[in-house]
Amino acid sequence: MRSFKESNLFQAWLVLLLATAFGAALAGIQTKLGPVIEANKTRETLAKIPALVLGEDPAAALASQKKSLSITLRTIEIERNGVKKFYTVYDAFFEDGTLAGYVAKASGQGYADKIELLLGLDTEGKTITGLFILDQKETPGLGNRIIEKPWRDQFLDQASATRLVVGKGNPGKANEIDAISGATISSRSVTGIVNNTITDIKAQLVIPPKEAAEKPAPPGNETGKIKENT
Amino acid sequence: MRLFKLKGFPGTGNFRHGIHPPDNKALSDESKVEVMETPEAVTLPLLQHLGVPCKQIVKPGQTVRYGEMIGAGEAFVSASLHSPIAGKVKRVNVVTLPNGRHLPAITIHADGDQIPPQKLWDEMRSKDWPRDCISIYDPLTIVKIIHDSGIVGLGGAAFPTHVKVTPNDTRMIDTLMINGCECEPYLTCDYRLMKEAARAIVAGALLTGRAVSAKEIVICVEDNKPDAVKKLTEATEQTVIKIAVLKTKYPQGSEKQLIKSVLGLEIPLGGLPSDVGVAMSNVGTMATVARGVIKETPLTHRVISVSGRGINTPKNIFVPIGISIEAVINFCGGITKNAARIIAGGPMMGFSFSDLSAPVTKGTSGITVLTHDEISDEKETPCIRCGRCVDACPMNLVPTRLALAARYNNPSIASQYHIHACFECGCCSYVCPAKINLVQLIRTGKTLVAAWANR
Amino acid sequence: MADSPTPFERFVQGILPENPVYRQLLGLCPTLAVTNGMKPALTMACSVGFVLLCANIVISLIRNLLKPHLRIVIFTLTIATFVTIADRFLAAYFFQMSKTLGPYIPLIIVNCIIICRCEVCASKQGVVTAASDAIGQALGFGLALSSIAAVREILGTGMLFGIRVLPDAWPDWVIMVLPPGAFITLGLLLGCVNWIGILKARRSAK
Amino acid sequence: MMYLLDILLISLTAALINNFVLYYFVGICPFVGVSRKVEMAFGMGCAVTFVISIAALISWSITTMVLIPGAPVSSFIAGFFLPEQAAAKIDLTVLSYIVYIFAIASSVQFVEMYVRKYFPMLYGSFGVFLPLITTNCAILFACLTIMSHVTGVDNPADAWDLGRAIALAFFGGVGFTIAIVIMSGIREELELADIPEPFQGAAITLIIGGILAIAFMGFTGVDSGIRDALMPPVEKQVSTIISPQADILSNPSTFAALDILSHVRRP
Amino acid sequence: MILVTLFIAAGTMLVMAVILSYILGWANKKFKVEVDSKIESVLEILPGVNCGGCGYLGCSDYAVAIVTDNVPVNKCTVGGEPCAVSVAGIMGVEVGEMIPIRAIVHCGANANDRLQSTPYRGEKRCNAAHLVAGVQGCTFGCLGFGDCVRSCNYDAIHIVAGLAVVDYKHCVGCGACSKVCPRKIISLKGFPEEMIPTVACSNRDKAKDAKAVCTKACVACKACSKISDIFIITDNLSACDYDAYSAQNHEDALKSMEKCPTNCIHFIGKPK
Amino acid sequence: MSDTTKTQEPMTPSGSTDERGAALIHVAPSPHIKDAAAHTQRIMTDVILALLPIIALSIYLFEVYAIKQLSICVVACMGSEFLFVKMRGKSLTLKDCSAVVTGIIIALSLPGSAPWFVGVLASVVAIGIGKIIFGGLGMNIFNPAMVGRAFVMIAFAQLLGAASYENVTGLVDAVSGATPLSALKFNGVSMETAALFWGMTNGSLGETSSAACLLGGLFLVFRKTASWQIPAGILLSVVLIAGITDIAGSHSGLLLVHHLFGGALMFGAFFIATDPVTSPLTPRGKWIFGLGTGFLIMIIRLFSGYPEGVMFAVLMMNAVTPLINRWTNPLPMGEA
Repeated sequence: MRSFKESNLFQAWLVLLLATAFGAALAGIQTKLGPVIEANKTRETLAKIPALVLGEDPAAALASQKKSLSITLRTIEIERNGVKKFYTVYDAFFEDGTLAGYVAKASGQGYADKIELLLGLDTEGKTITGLFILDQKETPGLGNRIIEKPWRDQFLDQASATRLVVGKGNPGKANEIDAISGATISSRSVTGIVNNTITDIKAQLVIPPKEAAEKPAPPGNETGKIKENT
Repeated sequence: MRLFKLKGFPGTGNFRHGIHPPDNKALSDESKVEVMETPEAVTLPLLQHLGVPCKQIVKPGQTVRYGEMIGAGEAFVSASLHSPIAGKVKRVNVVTLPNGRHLPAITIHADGDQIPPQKLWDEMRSKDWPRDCISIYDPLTIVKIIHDSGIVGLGGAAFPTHVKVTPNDTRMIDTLMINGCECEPYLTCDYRLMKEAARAIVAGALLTGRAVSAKEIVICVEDNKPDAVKKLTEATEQTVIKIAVLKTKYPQGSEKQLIKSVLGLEIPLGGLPSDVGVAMSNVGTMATVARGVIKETPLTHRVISVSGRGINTPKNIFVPIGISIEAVINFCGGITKNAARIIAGGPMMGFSFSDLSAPVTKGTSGITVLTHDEISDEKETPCIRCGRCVDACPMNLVPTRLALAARYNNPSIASQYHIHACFECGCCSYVCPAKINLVQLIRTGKTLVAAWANR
Repeated sequence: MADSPTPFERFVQGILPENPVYRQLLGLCPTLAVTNGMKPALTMACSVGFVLLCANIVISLIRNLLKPHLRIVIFTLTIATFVTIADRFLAAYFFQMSKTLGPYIPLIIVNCIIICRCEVCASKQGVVTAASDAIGQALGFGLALSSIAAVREILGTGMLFGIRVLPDAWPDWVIMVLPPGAFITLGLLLGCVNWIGILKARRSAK
Repeated sequence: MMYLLDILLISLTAALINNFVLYYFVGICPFVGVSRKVEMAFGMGCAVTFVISIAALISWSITTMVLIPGAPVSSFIAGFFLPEQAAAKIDLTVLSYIVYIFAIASSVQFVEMYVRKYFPMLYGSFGVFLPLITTNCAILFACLTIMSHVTGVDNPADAWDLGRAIALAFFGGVGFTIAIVIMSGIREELELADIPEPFQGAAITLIIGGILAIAFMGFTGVDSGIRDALMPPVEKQVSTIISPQADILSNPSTFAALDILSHVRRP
Repeated sequence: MILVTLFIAAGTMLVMAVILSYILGWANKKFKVEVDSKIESVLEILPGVNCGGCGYLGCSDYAVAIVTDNVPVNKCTVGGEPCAVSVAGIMGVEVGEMIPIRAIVHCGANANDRLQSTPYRGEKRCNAAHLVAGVQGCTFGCLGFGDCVRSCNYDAIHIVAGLAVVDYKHCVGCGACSKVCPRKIISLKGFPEEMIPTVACSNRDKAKDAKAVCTKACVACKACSKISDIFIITDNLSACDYDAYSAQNHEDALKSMEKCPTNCIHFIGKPK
Repeated sequence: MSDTTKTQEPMTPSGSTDERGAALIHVAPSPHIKDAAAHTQRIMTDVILALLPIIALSIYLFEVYAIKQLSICVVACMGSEFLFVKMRGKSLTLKDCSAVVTGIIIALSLPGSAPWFVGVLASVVAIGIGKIIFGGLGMNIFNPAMVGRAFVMIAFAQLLGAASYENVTGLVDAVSGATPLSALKFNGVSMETAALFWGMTNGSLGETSSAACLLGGLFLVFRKTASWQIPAGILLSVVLIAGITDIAGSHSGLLLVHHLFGGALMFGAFFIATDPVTSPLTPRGKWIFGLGTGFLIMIIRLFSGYPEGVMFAVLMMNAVTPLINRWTNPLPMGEA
């Protein structure tokens, strides 16, 4: 008995007790808060989707009518240069089940760190309907101006068939995105991500209308409901 | 990078870094050595050399002859002291030497028959110094005579000469170098001596060379003293002595730099010239050795130069050791009105002092009196780390770092940057655009490091 | 050792005389990282306060059971638990803020303030003293954080709590919300605090 | 090749571009506290680099083996109680902080005791820093970064493997060492400087840190630059030469020529 | 599922705790290094200013010396008696008698009293000026550039009219000033009383030489030693035998002070 | 530490000062003579002289903008030096002209179009954070002018552009008026070599003309006011790296010429990197410093988001200068 009292484990009984108790407590807290956090994460993305596929004003109008889009989620898997890549794509449907557009979540290297963005495309995947930067750590005052609306709006209505290029000095020219002064790299990164995403997912993006029609309209009408489509 | 080779020697005649201050030797280099009459009194400090003070062996009231030993150098690194005049010993008092040493001194009042100093000087500059009969002197006898004559290095440091020439089994001497560079500005005593008493120097060099059994004897002179070179060349004809003519550059006369210039050798840090097989001595010392060995007269007189624009008539004079500096200055017409600083030695490494009653010692190579125009009086500004001191330091140190370390009481940085290698030549202070007293700070840094090392 | 201070003294000590940031130079990582705005700064201060309080109380309760070689392990375990709770709570109810603060919330675990208070105070004092010490330190930390954040946010963006306070003509000093601005602001403020201290000491000496 | 480039970029980013100390503000306490002497700073840096690598190894293993949903260990045990699909969803990432710090604290303590016993000389020179390392945010930060690259990725292919994790940790430690050694060099220099009294010590250190951070900002984007240089994007840049007017100096519209420049772009 | 998660979480932590605490416990025994806990507790009591007044490199060095070499516990002049008592408590030894140790400047000459001073251009520091001859005639006395002032951490020594003067209200006897003085005229002495007599001169030259450089120099006239035997003349300089001084011979000392022809006997210390 | 804090007012024994007139014998440590030609003020005047061609050319090119910028920066630098030195209670140091030099270099390294407060802030930061906080001239670790410039470059990145953009004549808008380097880097547009060399391009006031910088720089080098090792090292490593890149990318010399003459390289190499205070002491250290600066300049120019890297490279090398000094601590004669 004495030897047990001297043993290392007995000496550390407090640690064992605390560790077990804390572990269990944390897991308990997680079971309570986990779903809330998950919901937060998805809500952040989903809340943006109407504006991205419809444009800001129609989205606002839709919201004022207390209507919403129903959204399904799927993963597009492609292989480029022998590397597998996955894209999360949200398909947005009107209440009547007609397709409103697609939103793809994409990410890539920016100037400072990863840039994560949402890219809205129309039902045929031919025109960009919206761009939103979810996450970035670009230089404040320079690179982080990519989150500003006027700059992002340059992407609107650009055709997805041709690659976009970054230029300087003549806004309005087709396929040209005006670089933010002093932050050419950030501008280029975003444009590059958009280009790559479109190239990658173009083939698999558009759901044939037939299939789309087959898709059962989601039961609830609230935004934020997801159907997992694995 | 060896740009050229010193003719006939392995060195380049040059060393790295160093400076070119205006030498101002023209003030006194044309004035022949004058002889001062025997003064009324001389004051002889018991420590005029590096090492242990000599022991007083006369009592107050005692009468002494010319050349009588009054202080015995009993320790190995010590030198005896001889009376330069005949007279009566007065009380023993204290004296503060220009280098800051505060020590007891014997005062002798002239009394009785004096040997005229002019006779001593004439003897020195006469042409009949032997060159060929050197071999009659036994090396050990030479060493003993050097020891008994109280001969020390007359270049400034006053290191007892017998220590250098005493045979040492572990360190064989290959080369005896006679230093006639006199790189200090203003000073011309060695120059005059080389010009007027070249024969005595050569005789002394041969004697010393024999004492240390040197294979080679070299007299080193800077190339701004062509007359001295000429005289020495004449005097060394048909002897083994070679003459090396070196670039004029300060501090060419420092032993480490001189050995580097002539032989291309570097003395290891903390070492002595004997570590590379060299013995070095000043030209004045050689003349004294010759006098001591051949004429059997001890070191009682020396040539000093009194120069600078603060002196009315700059001169080179032959004076008894122990004469007060005041008397010397008065002999040279006194100081001018705008004199600002009186220096024992040259302006680069000499010590300034104010007490004119201090005596001329064996190590006093000159008195330089500078005026306000000659000294820099500008206020110190911050160090801008321009690195000029680094480019000037003949020891390849970083003086600014050492000085700042001393100023901010940081002995560890000071020793890390080899403060002990500095020999205080003053090049860094001379070139410093911020007018920082680098040498003084380094000097205090050394005491700091010493205190720190034996905490 | 001197007499143990009363809970109230402990409380007051933490705010200014022993301010964790300005006086003890503890917890500098969050001080620099999250002070580019008032909101994240205050959130951070609250989180630290919560963790500090809880950890101090728990450690104070079990202070007599600690073994020397396992002391630090127990401290960190306790702290990490409360930090996780704070982190999850923020993620659940203040999602944007939790995203902004990023890894700096979990880094509270290694915030020296907390370990230091556990070591110095909680493991030696009673619960009440430990708790009031924690609150005092947390207030001091909050004070320091908000002072730095105020300077940085006003100069860097012309705003305070996200509301424009400077005229529009004010050119934003972007550097103030970037890493260099954090270092320089804290350095200068620290210098100012020291300066005031020196002036005070001089006055009292006279 | 791609993998090597990835490792290279992760290392570069961790060591220089997003330096732990100067960009993420982790490890500030030792950066301010232990940067008086170069030797000490270097010792601290080495100790941190050593511990950070060990911690990364442990935390990566635990994360991928136990914590993440579908991790082998946790789903194996859960498999006894739950259907396979549900078992693969057991998510223990909530435990990550407590597990990491537990692992760091004990490994630091272990290393300290070990070194103290068997390498007293080494302990004398850098062992004194070991206890400090527990509260060095850099270590936990590296673990957290690794976790975020293991769990929070959309593409399973992007999840970091052990090599990347160790690269990040090790070079993060190297970056920390670089920063603290530079700082200590500067502070040694400042021993010989006349710094205003209020700024002596931590304040000046922080301000120097600020200037260093400015200097290190010069590296931002070097990683993407190198990636582009080594793996150039498909588009190719074509250079076009424009000569300004010969008598440009005398021409009042000197910069009209430049106006042309802006209209020339890549095809 | 929730239960299972809870169970696995707790289990993971338990397993980890078991493994790690076992290893740590094992390591704690295996790698135990014996450290004398006394050293640490002594170090805790010492003031920690590392002034070196005790003669050791710093507080920790002194702590090691106390514990391992049985060095007297009363050497810390900064902590004084309370510190010594606490340390003695730990060590279980008797405290030696604590006489407060203070610095004494053995020079009493103001700038005006010094003869033969020469203007000095160079670093305005004692250790620099000391190496230049003739800054002042007396080679023993205070240079007055205040190296001691800069070295003092207690603001206890000041230059007054070119002379270093100790402020006994603040002096703790750490000895920093005596270490930096290039002329070694500051010494540390025990103060058995609040005020003690001292000979404020260090000039060891004969009367004539000393008088030539200073009006306040001790001329070794023996006036003091004739009255009071606490003054002893060696090397042309009178010195106070501080150990012999006590309240009993206070009167004699006062008389000596009045008799001194050059006024170089002073009473120093904390005024009552 | 107590050294600086407790220093009392001048503690001189009376008699050591010169109350009794100047023509008095005094004592002082050796050496007793000093080089009258060596003087801090003269070094600074030399730098100002060497800057004259660049100033002249910038005034010629940018007219009133250059004059405005120069006067703002010089006045602000001197003003803040005055203010901060007063705050520290030290004696004034304006006479050494170092503040003027800092002011001119800041002005020349900023684009002329910069608003007034940019120059003022840069100057205040340069003198305050770059210099006085370290204890004043000679104590600073970083080049004050570069600290000031870096501060405003990052603070007002939007106003100034990440590189220095110039907008003097109004003929080009701010965005498109790119410097030769940024034009090359971001748009693949290059300029004619002669224009680059003589300075008929866009950029900060001082960095446009390599010819003027070379002229002034060589003057400094020949006067030995600036060390030759640093510019040599910088130019050597830039030529090497840019040359290799050029050959590898088959730019037929364009890239090399742009990197040599297109940016602030010459200005930086001769006027900024050679700042004696912030560069190493020994010749060997200076070589390392120069080569390192050149290397970093090219790394930043080629790979980072900034088209110009001189400022960052100099700051970084300033930071490692103490370490370089430590490593290149020369062995004294006899120990080598």
